[in-house]
Amino acid sequence: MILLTPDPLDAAALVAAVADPDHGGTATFIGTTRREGGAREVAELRYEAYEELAEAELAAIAAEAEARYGARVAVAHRVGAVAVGEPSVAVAASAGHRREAFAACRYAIDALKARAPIWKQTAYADGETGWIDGCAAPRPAAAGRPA
Amino acid sequence: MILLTPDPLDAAALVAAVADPDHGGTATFIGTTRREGGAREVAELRYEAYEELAEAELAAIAAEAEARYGARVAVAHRVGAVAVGEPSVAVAASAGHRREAFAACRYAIDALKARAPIWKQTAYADGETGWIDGCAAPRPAAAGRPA
Amino acid sequence: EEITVTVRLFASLREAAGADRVDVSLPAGTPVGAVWGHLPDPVRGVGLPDGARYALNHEWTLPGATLRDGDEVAVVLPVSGG
Amino acid sequence: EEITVTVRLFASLREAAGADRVDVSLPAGTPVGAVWGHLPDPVRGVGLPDGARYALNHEWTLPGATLRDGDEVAVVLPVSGG
Repeated sequence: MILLTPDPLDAAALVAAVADPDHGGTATFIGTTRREGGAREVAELRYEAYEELAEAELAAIAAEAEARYGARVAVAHRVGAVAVGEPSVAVAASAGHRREAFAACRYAIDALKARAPIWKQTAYADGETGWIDGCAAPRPAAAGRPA
Repeated sequence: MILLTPDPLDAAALVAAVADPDHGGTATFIGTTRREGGAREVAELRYEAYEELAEAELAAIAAEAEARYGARVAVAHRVGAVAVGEPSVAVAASAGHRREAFAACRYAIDALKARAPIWKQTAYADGETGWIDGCAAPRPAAAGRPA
Repeated sequence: EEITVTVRLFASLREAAGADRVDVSLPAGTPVGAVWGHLPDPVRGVGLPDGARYALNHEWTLPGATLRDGDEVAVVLPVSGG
Repeated sequence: EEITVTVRLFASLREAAGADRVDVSLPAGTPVGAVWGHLPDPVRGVGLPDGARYALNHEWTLPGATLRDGDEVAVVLPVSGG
Protein backbone atom coordinates (compact mmCIF):
# COMPACT_ATOMS: atom_id res chain seq x y z
CA MET A 1 0.00 0.00 0.00
CA ILE A 2 1.52 3.24 -1.22
CA LEU A 3 -0.60 6.34 -0.79
CA LEU A 4 -0.34 10.08 -1.42
CA THR A 5 -3.52 11.65 -0.15
CA PRO A 6 -5.08 14.94 0.91
CA ASP A 7 -7.12 13.05 3.52
CA PRO A 8 -6.21 12.24 7.13
CA LEU A 9 -3.91 9.23 7.40
CA ASP A 10 -5.26 5.95 8.75
CA ALA A 11 -2.45 4.15 10.56
CA ALA A 12 -4.67 1.16 11.29
CA ALA A 13 -5.22 0.67 7.55
CA LEU A 14 -1.45 0.58 7.02
CA VAL A 15 -1.02 -1.97 9.80
CA ALA A 16 -3.78 -4.07 8.26
CA ALA A 17 -2.13 -3.80 4.84
CA VAL A 18 1.09 -5.43 6.11
CA ALA A 19 -0.59 -8.13 8.21
CA ASP A 20 0.77 -11.65 7.61
CA PRO A 21 0.11 -14.71 9.78
CA ASP A 22 3.82 -15.59 9.68
CA HIS A 23 4.89 -12.12 10.79
CA GLY A 24 5.08 -11.65 14.55
CA GLY A 25 5.92 -7.97 14.73
CA THR A 26 4.74 -4.75 13.13
CA ALA A 27 6.58 -1.48 13.63
CA THR A 28 5.01 1.80 12.62
CA PHE A 29 6.19 5.36 12.43
CA ILE A 30 3.83 8.32 12.42
CA GLY A 31 5.27 11.76 11.75
CA THR A 32 3.25 14.69 13.05
CA THR A 33 3.55 18.42 12.63
CA ARG A 34 5.29 19.94 15.65
CA ARG A 35 4.33 23.24 17.25
CA GLU A 36 8.12 23.98 17.39
CA GLY A 37 7.90 25.71 20.78
CA GLY A 38 10.81 28.11 20.13
CA ALA A 39 10.71 31.55 18.57
CA ARG A 40 7.88 31.05 16.10
CA GLU A 41 4.78 29.01 16.51
CA VAL A 42 3.79 26.84 13.55
CA ALA A 43 0.16 26.92 12.42
CA GLU A 44 0.28 24.21 9.79
CA LEU A 45 2.46 22.55 7.20
CA ARG A 46 1.60 22.31 3.54
CA TYR A 47 2.98 19.47 1.49
CA GLU A 48 3.45 19.44 -2.25
CA ALA A 49 4.50 16.34 -4.18
CA TYR A 50 5.73 15.58 -7.64
CA GLU A 51 3.03 12.96 -7.56
CA GLU A 52 4.00 10.67 -10.43
CA LEU A 53 7.61 10.34 -9.26
CA ALA A 54 6.77 10.41 -5.54
CA GLU A 55 4.48 7.41 -5.88
CA ALA A 56 7.13 5.52 -7.83
CA GLU A 57 9.83 6.46 -5.33
CA LEU A 58 7.75 5.44 -2.32
CA ALA A 59 6.99 2.12 -4.01
CA ALA A 60 10.72 1.63 -4.71
CA ILE A 61 11.60 2.44 -1.09
CA ALA A 62 9.00 -0.01 0.21
CA ALA A 63 10.29 -2.71 -2.14
CA GLU A 64 13.88 -2.11 -1.00
CA ALA A 65 12.90 -2.38 2.68
CA GLU A 66 10.89 -5.52 1.96
CA ALA A 67 13.79 -7.18 0.16
CA ARG A 68 16.43 -6.18 2.73
CA TYR A 69 14.51 -7.25 5.81
CA GLY A 70 12.02 -9.87 4.64
CA ALA A 71 9.29 -7.40 5.56
CA ARG A 72 5.99 -6.15 4.23
CA VAL A 73 5.92 -2.36 4.08
CA ALA A 74 3.19 0.24 3.56
CA VAL A 75 3.72 4.00 3.24
CA ALA A 76 1.30 6.92 3.23
CA HIS A 77 2.02 10.65 2.97
CA ARG A 78 -0.33 13.62 3.11
CA VAL A 79 -0.40 16.34 0.51
CA GLY A 80 -1.91 19.76 1.14
CA ALA A 81 -2.40 21.41 4.54
CA VAL A 82 -1.70 19.45 7.72
CA ALA A 83 -2.47 21.06 11.08
CA VAL A 84 -0.16 20.90 14.10
CA GLY A 85 -0.46 17.52 15.78
CA GLU A 86 -1.87 15.77 12.72
CA PRO A 87 0.06 12.99 11.01
CA SER A 88 1.78 13.95 7.77
CA VAL A 89 3.42 10.59 7.13
CA ALA A 90 2.90 7.02 8.28
CA VAL A 91 4.93 3.86 7.66
CA ALA A 92 4.09 0.32 8.75
CA ALA A 93 6.44 -2.67 8.44
CA SER A 94 5.76 -6.24 9.50
CA ALA A 95 8.33 -9.03 9.68
CA GLY A 96 8.92 -12.35 11.34
CA HIS A 97 10.53 -10.71 14.35
CA ARG A 98 10.75 -7.27 15.82
CA ARG A 99 14.35 -6.52 14.87
CA GLU A 100 13.53 -6.75 11.17
CA ALA A 101 10.22 -4.93 11.58
CA PHE A 102 11.91 -1.97 13.28
CA ALA A 103 14.75 -1.97 10.75
CA ALA A 104 12.40 -2.00 7.75
CA CYS A 105 10.26 0.78 9.22
CA ARG A 106 13.30 2.89 9.99
CA TYR A 107 14.76 2.27 6.54
CA ALA A 108 11.55 3.37 4.84
CA ILE A 109 11.05 6.60 6.79
CA ASP A 110 14.74 7.54 6.47
CA ALA A 111 14.69 6.89 2.72
CA LEU A 112 11.40 8.73 2.29
CA LYS A 113 12.81 11.83 3.95
CA ALA A 114 15.99 11.65 1.89
CA ARG A 115 14.58 10.77 -1.52
CA ALA A 116 10.84 11.21 -2.01
CA PRO A 117 10.08 14.28 -4.17
CA ILE A 118 7.83 15.95 -1.62
CA TRP A 119 8.24 19.47 -0.20
CA LYS A 120 7.07 21.09 2.98
CA GLN A 121 5.99 24.68 3.38
CA THR A 122 5.85 25.96 6.94
CA ALA A 123 2.95 28.31 7.68
CA TYR A 124 3.69 30.19 10.89
CA ALA A 125 1.08 31.44 13.31
CA ASP A 126 2.19 35.02 12.46
CA GLY A 127 1.12 34.48 8.85
CA GLU A 128 4.52 34.04 7.20
CA THR A 129 5.31 31.02 5.09
CA GLY A 130 8.53 29.37 3.93
CA TRP A 131 9.31 26.47 1.65
CA ILE A 132 11.90 23.98 2.76
CA ASP A 133 13.35 23.23 -0.66
CA GLY A 134 16.91 24.53 -0.62
CA CYS A 135 15.94 27.87 -2.15
CA ALA A 136 17.45 30.67 -0.10
CA ALA A 137 14.95 33.46 0.13
CA PRO A 138 11.93 33.52 2.43
CA ARG A 139 8.81 34.73 0.68
CA PRO A 140 8.58 38.24 2.23
CA ALA A 141 11.94 39.10 0.61
CA ALA A 142 10.83 37.90 -2.81
CA ALA A 143 9.73 41.34 -4.00
CA GLY A 144 13.23 42.75 -3.55
CA ARG A 145 15.00 39.79 -5.10
CA PRO A 146 16.84 40.44 -8.38
CA ALA A 147 15.22 38.79 -11.35
CA MET B 1 -1.09 4.53 29.78
CA ILE B 2 -0.23 1.08 31.09
CA LEU B 3 -2.74 -1.65 30.42
CA LEU B 4 -3.16 -5.38 31.03
CA THR B 5 -6.41 -6.44 29.46
CA PRO B 6 -8.36 -9.45 28.23
CA ASP B 7 -9.83 -7.28 25.46
CA PRO B 8 -8.45 -6.63 21.96
CA LEU B 9 -5.70 -4.02 21.94
CA ASP B 10 -6.37 -0.58 20.49
CA ALA B 11 -3.13 0.72 18.97
CA ALA B 12 -4.78 4.04 18.06
CA ALA B 13 -5.59 4.64 21.73
CA LEU B 14 -1.93 4.13 22.62
CA VAL B 15 -0.84 6.55 19.90
CA ALA B 16 -3.36 9.09 21.20
CA ALA B 17 -2.10 8.58 24.75
CA VAL B 18 1.43 9.67 23.82
CA ALA B 19 0.42 12.59 21.58
CA ASP B 20 2.26 15.84 22.33
CA PRO B 21 2.31 18.95 20.13
CA ASP B 22 6.09 19.22 20.60
CA HIS B 23 6.69 15.63 19.57
CA GLY B 24 7.17 15.12 15.85
CA GLY B 25 7.43 11.34 15.73
CA THR B 26 5.60 8.37 17.17
CA ALA B 27 6.93 4.84 16.82
CA THR B 28 4.77 1.86 17.66
CA PHE B 29 5.35 -1.84 17.93
CA ILE B 30 2.56 -4.39 17.69
CA GLY B 31 3.35 -8.00 18.47
CA THR B 32 1.02 -10.58 16.95
CA THR B 33 0.67 -14.31 17.36
CA ARG B 34 2.43 -16.11 14.51
CA ARG B 35 1.16 -19.24 12.80
CA GLU B 36 4.78 -20.55 13.04
CA GLY B 37 4.68 -22.17 9.60
CA GLY B 38 7.06 -25.04 10.51
CA ALA B 39 6.24 -28.41 11.98
CA ARG B 40 3.29 -27.47 14.16
CA GLU B 41 0.57 -24.98 13.50
CA VAL B 42 -0.34 -22.67 16.37
CA ALA B 43 -4.03 -22.14 17.14
CA GLU B 44 -3.72 -19.49 19.80
CA LEU B 45 -1.57 -18.19 22.60
CA ARG B 46 -2.73 -17.81 26.18
CA TYR B 47 -1.12 -15.20 28.37
CA GLU B 48 -1.02 -15.24 32.14
CA ALA B 49 0.33 -12.33 34.18
CA TYR B 50 1.35 -11.74 37.75
CA GLU B 51 -0.88 -8.74 37.43
CA GLU B 52 0.18 -6.62 40.42
CA LEU B 53 3.87 -6.87 39.59
CA ALA B 54 3.38 -6.81 35.81
CA GLU B 55 1.58 -3.49 35.96
CA ALA B 56 4.30 -2.04 38.18
CA GLU B 57 7.05 -3.43 35.94
CA LEU B 58 5.44 -2.09 32.75
CA ALA B 59 5.06 1.32 34.40
CA ALA B 60 8.73 1.21 35.45
CA ILE B 61 9.83 0.26 31.92
CA ALA B 62 7.78 3.08 30.40
CA ALA B 63 9.26 5.56 32.89
CA GLU B 64 12.79 4.38 32.08
CA ALA B 65 12.21 4.78 28.34
CA GLU B 66 10.68 8.22 28.89
CA ALA B 67 13.63 9.40 30.98
CA ARG B 68 16.31 7.97 28.66
CA TYR B 69 14.88 9.31 25.42
CA GLY B 70 12.73 12.31 26.38
CA ALA B 71 9.76 10.31 25.18
CA ARG B 72 6.19 9.61 26.16
CA VAL B 73 5.51 5.88 26.27
CA ALA B 74 2.36 3.74 26.51
CA VAL B 75 2.25 -0.05 26.85
CA ALA B 76 -0.60 -2.55 26.61
CA HIS B 77 -0.50 -6.35 26.90
CA ARG B 78 -3.27 -8.90 26.49
CA VAL B 79 -4.02 -11.58 29.07
CA GLY B 80 -6.00 -14.71 28.25
CA ALA B 81 -6.42 -16.26 24.82
CA VAL B 82 -5.11 -14.47 21.74
CA ALA B 83 -5.81 -15.96 18.30
CA VAL B 84 -3.21 -16.18 15.51
CA GLY B 85 -2.82 -12.81 13.85
CA GLU B 86 -4.22 -10.84 16.78
CA PRO B 87 -2.03 -8.39 18.69
CA SER B 88 -0.82 -9.60 22.08
CA VAL B 89 1.28 -6.53 22.89
CA ALA B 90 1.44 -2.92 21.74
CA VAL B 91 3.88 -0.14 22.57
CA ALA B 92 3.73 3.49 21.44
CA ALA B 93 6.48 6.07 21.99
CA SER B 94 6.48 9.69 20.90
CA ALA B 95 9.47 12.04 21.00
CA GLY B 96 10.73 15.21 19.41
CA HIS B 97 12.36 13.31 16.57
CA ARG B 98 12.17 9.86 15.09
CA ARG B 99 15.49 8.56 16.38
CA GLU B 100 14.36 8.94 19.99
CA ALA B 101 10.85 7.69 19.26
CA PHE B 102 12.21 4.48 17.69
CA ALA B 103 14.77 4.03 20.50
CA ALA B 104 12.18 4.46 23.25
CA CYS B 105 9.76 2.06 21.56
CA ARG B 106 12.48 -0.53 21.05
CA TYR B 107 13.69 -0.14 24.63
CA ALA B 108 10.19 -0.68 26.01
CA ILE B 109 9.38 -3.81 23.99
CA ASP B 110 12.81 -5.32 24.66
CA ALA B 111 12.52 -4.66 28.40
CA LEU B 112 8.95 -5.95 28.49
CA LYS B 113 9.99 -9.23 26.92
CA ALA B 114 12.95 -9.56 29.29
CA ARG B 115 11.39 -8.44 32.54
CA ALA B 116 7.59 -8.28 32.68
CA PRO B 117 6.16 -11.19 34.72
CA ILE B 118 3.93 -12.48 31.95
CA TRP B 119 3.90 -16.03 30.55
CA LYS B 120 2.79 -17.45 27.25
CA GLN B 121 1.19 -20.84 26.71
CA THR B 122 1.19 -22.09 23.14
CA ALA B 123 -1.95 -23.95 22.11
CA TYR B 124 -1.23 -25.94 18.96
CA ALA B 125 -3.77 -26.76 16.30
CA ASP B 126 -3.33 -30.47 17.20
CA GLY B 127 -4.63 -29.75 20.72
CA GLU B 128 -1.39 -29.86 22.68
CA THR B 129 -0.32 -26.98 24.88
CA GLY B 130 2.98 -25.89 26.35
CA TRP B 131 3.99 -23.14 28.74
CA ILE B 132 7.04 -21.08 27.88
CA ASP B 133 8.28 -20.55 31.43
CA GLY B 134 11.57 -22.42 31.71
CA CYS B 135 9.94 -25.55 33.10
CA ALA B 136 11.17 -28.54 31.14
CA ALA B 137 8.29 -30.93 30.65
CA PRO B 138 5.57 -30.50 28.07
CA ARG B 139 2.13 -31.19 29.50
CA PRO B 140 1.51 -34.60 27.86
CA ALA B 141 4.58 -35.97 29.70
CA ALA B 142 3.40 -34.70 33.07
CA ALA B 143 1.73 -37.95 34.08
CA GLY B 144 5.01 -39.84 33.89
CA ARG B 145 7.08 -37.20 35.67
CA PRO B 146 8.50 -38.17 39.09
CA ALA B 147 6.89 -36.29 41.94
CA GLU C 1 7.88 -20.33 66.12
CA GLU C 2 5.96 -20.77 62.86
CA ILE C 3 4.80 -18.21 60.34
CA THR C 4 2.37 -18.56 57.46
CA VAL C 5 3.03 -17.06 54.04
CA THR C 6 1.04 -17.16 50.82
CA VAL C 7 2.93 -18.34 47.73
CA ARG C 8 1.71 -17.12 44.34
CA LEU C 9 2.19 -19.61 41.51
CA PHE C 10 1.94 -19.06 37.77
CA ALA C 11 1.98 -21.03 34.53
CA SER C 12 3.39 -24.59 34.93
CA LEU C 13 3.61 -24.24 38.70
CA ARG C 14 0.03 -23.00 39.00
CA GLU C 15 -1.19 -25.92 36.92
CA ALA C 16 0.84 -28.42 38.98
CA ALA C 17 -0.59 -26.99 42.21
CA GLY C 18 -4.11 -26.81 40.83
CA ALA C 19 -4.33 -23.35 42.41
CA ASP C 20 -2.81 -19.93 41.85
CA ARG C 21 -1.74 -19.58 45.47
CA VAL C 22 -0.93 -21.88 48.39
CA ASP C 23 -0.43 -21.09 52.05
CA VAL C 24 2.61 -22.66 53.66
CA SER C 25 3.80 -22.75 57.27
CA LEU C 26 7.50 -22.17 57.84
CA PRO C 27 9.90 -21.49 60.69
CA ALA C 28 10.24 -17.78 61.47
CA GLY C 29 13.31 -16.36 59.76
CA THR C 30 13.06 -18.56 56.68
CA PRO C 31 14.53 -16.78 53.63
CA VAL C 32 12.50 -16.29 50.45
CA GLY C 33 14.74 -18.67 48.52
CA ALA C 34 13.90 -21.55 50.87
CA VAL C 35 10.15 -21.39 50.28
CA TRP C 36 10.45 -23.76 47.31
CA GLY C 37 11.23 -26.71 49.60
CA HIS C 38 7.97 -26.15 51.46
CA LEU C 39 5.72 -26.26 48.40
CA PRO C 40 3.44 -29.26 47.71
CA ASP C 41 5.04 -32.29 46.05
CA PRO C 42 3.34 -31.81 42.66
CA VAL C 43 4.82 -28.32 42.45
CA ARG C 44 8.31 -29.38 43.46
CA GLY C 45 8.06 -32.21 40.96
CA VAL C 46 8.02 -29.67 38.13
CA GLY C 47 11.43 -28.42 39.22
CA LEU C 48 12.54 -24.85 39.76
CA PRO C 49 14.10 -23.67 36.49
CA ASP C 50 17.30 -21.64 36.23
CA GLY C 51 16.46 -17.97 36.05
CA ALA C 52 13.49 -18.06 38.38
CA ARG C 53 13.22 -14.98 40.59
CA TYR C 54 11.13 -13.94 43.54
CA ALA C 55 8.78 -11.14 44.48
CA LEU C 56 7.72 -10.25 47.99
CA ASN C 57 4.46 -8.38 48.47
CA HIS C 58 4.42 -7.41 44.78
CA GLU C 59 7.98 -6.11 44.61
CA TRP C 60 11.09 -7.83 43.30
CA THR C 61 13.21 -9.33 46.07
CA LEU C 62 16.28 -11.50 46.51
CA PRO C 63 16.41 -15.12 47.74
CA GLY C 64 18.06 -14.01 50.98
CA ALA C 65 15.22 -11.74 52.09
CA THR C 66 13.58 -12.87 55.34
CA LEU C 67 9.93 -13.88 55.30
CA ARG C 68 7.48 -12.52 57.88
CA ASP C 69 4.12 -13.82 58.92
CA GLY C 70 1.44 -12.88 56.40
CA ASP C 71 3.87 -12.15 53.55
CA GLU C 72 2.91 -12.92 49.99
CA VAL C 73 5.82 -14.37 48.05
CA ALA C 74 5.76 -15.12 44.32
CA VAL C 75 7.88 -17.59 42.39
CA VAL C 76 8.51 -15.75 39.13
CA LEU C 77 9.44 -18.24 36.42
CA PRO C 78 11.45 -17.11 33.37
CA VAL C 79 9.08 -14.78 31.55
CA SER C 80 7.76 -15.05 27.98
CA GLY C 81 5.43 -12.12 27.48
CA GLY C 82 5.26 -10.06 24.31
CA GLU D 1 16.14 22.67 -35.26
CA GLU D 2 13.99 23.43 -32.21
CA ILE D 3 12.20 21.11 -29.81
CA THR D 4 9.60 21.86 -27.16
CA VAL D 5 9.71 20.33 -23.70
CA THR D 6 7.49 20.79 -20.68
CA VAL D 7 9.25 21.69 -17.43
CA ARG D 8 7.54 20.73 -14.16
CA LEU D 9 8.15 23.13 -11.28
CA PHE D 10 7.48 22.68 -7.57
CA ALA D 11 7.52 24.66 -4.33
CA SER D 12 9.50 27.94 -4.60
CA LEU D 13 10.02 27.51 -8.35
CA ARG D 14 6.33 26.86 -8.97
CA GLU D 15 5.40 29.96 -7.00
CA ALA D 16 7.97 32.08 -8.85
CA ALA D 17 6.65 30.85 -12.20
CA GLY D 18 3.03 31.25 -11.18
CA ALA D 19 2.42 27.85 -12.79
CA ASP D 20 3.31 24.25 -12.08
CA ARG D 21 4.65 23.68 -15.59
CA VAL D 22 6.06 25.80 -18.42
CA ASP D 23 6.77 24.89 -22.01
CA VAL D 24 10.16 25.93 -23.35
CA SER D 25 11.68 25.79 -26.83
CA LEU D 26 15.26 24.62 -27.06
CA PRO D 27 17.77 23.53 -29.70
CA ALA D 28 17.58 19.80 -30.45
CA GLY D 29 20.20 17.90 -28.47
CA THR D 30 20.05 20.17 -25.40
CA PRO D 31 20.93 18.23 -22.23
CA VAL D 32 18.56 18.12 -19.25
CA GLY D 33 20.97 20.14 -17.12
CA ALA D 34 20.82 23.08 -19.54
CA VAL D 35 17.07 23.55 -19.30
CA TRP D 36 17.46 25.86 -16.30
CA GLY D 37 18.91 28.61 -18.49
CA HIS D 38 15.78 28.58 -20.65
CA LEU D 39 13.30 29.07 -17.80
CA PRO D 40 11.48 32.38 -17.32
CA ASP D 41 13.37 35.15 -15.51
CA PRO D 42 11.31 34.98 -12.28
CA VAL D 43 12.20 31.30 -11.94
CA ARG D 44 15.90 31.77 -12.63
CA GLY D 45 15.86 34.63 -10.15
CA VAL D 46 15.18 32.18 -7.34
CA GLY D 47 18.40 30.40 -8.13
CA LEU D 48 18.99 26.69 -8.56
CA PRO D 49 20.05 25.32 -5.18
CA ASP D 50 22.83 22.81 -4.60
CA GLY D 51 21.40 19.33 -4.51
CA ALA D 52 18.72 19.85 -7.13
CA ARG D 53 18.17 16.82 -9.35
CA TYR D 54 16.21 16.09 -12.50
CA ALA D 55 13.56 13.69 -13.66
CA LEU D 56 12.69 12.92 -17.26
CA ASN D 57 9.22 11.61 -18.04
CA HIS D 58 8.70 10.70 -14.36
CA GLU D 59 11.98 8.86 -13.86
CA TRP D 60 15.18 10.08 -12.28
CA THR D 61 17.74 11.19 -14.82
CA LEU D 62 21.17 12.84 -14.98
CA PRO D 63 21.97 16.37 -16.21
CA GLY D 64 23.72 14.96 -19.28
CA ALA D 65 20.67 13.16 -20.65
CA THR D 66 19.53 14.49 -24.01
CA LEU D 67 16.10 16.08 -24.33
CA ARG D 68 13.73 15.10 -27.12
CA ASP D 69 10.71 16.89 -28.47
CA GLY D 70 7.70 16.41 -26.18
CA ASP D 71 9.71 15.37 -23.14
CA GLU D 72 8.57 16.32 -19.67
CA VAL D 73 11.49 17.30 -17.47
CA ALA D 74 11.19 18.10 -13.76
CA VAL D 75 13.51 20.24 -11.65
CA VAL D 76 13.52 18.36 -8.35
CA LEU D 77 14.59 20.71 -5.54
CA PRO D 78 16.09 19.30 -2.32
CA VAL D 79 13.23 17.39 -0.74
CA SER D 80 11.65 17.91 2.69
CA GLY D 81 8.83 15.41 3.00
CA GLY D 82 8.04 13.43 6.12
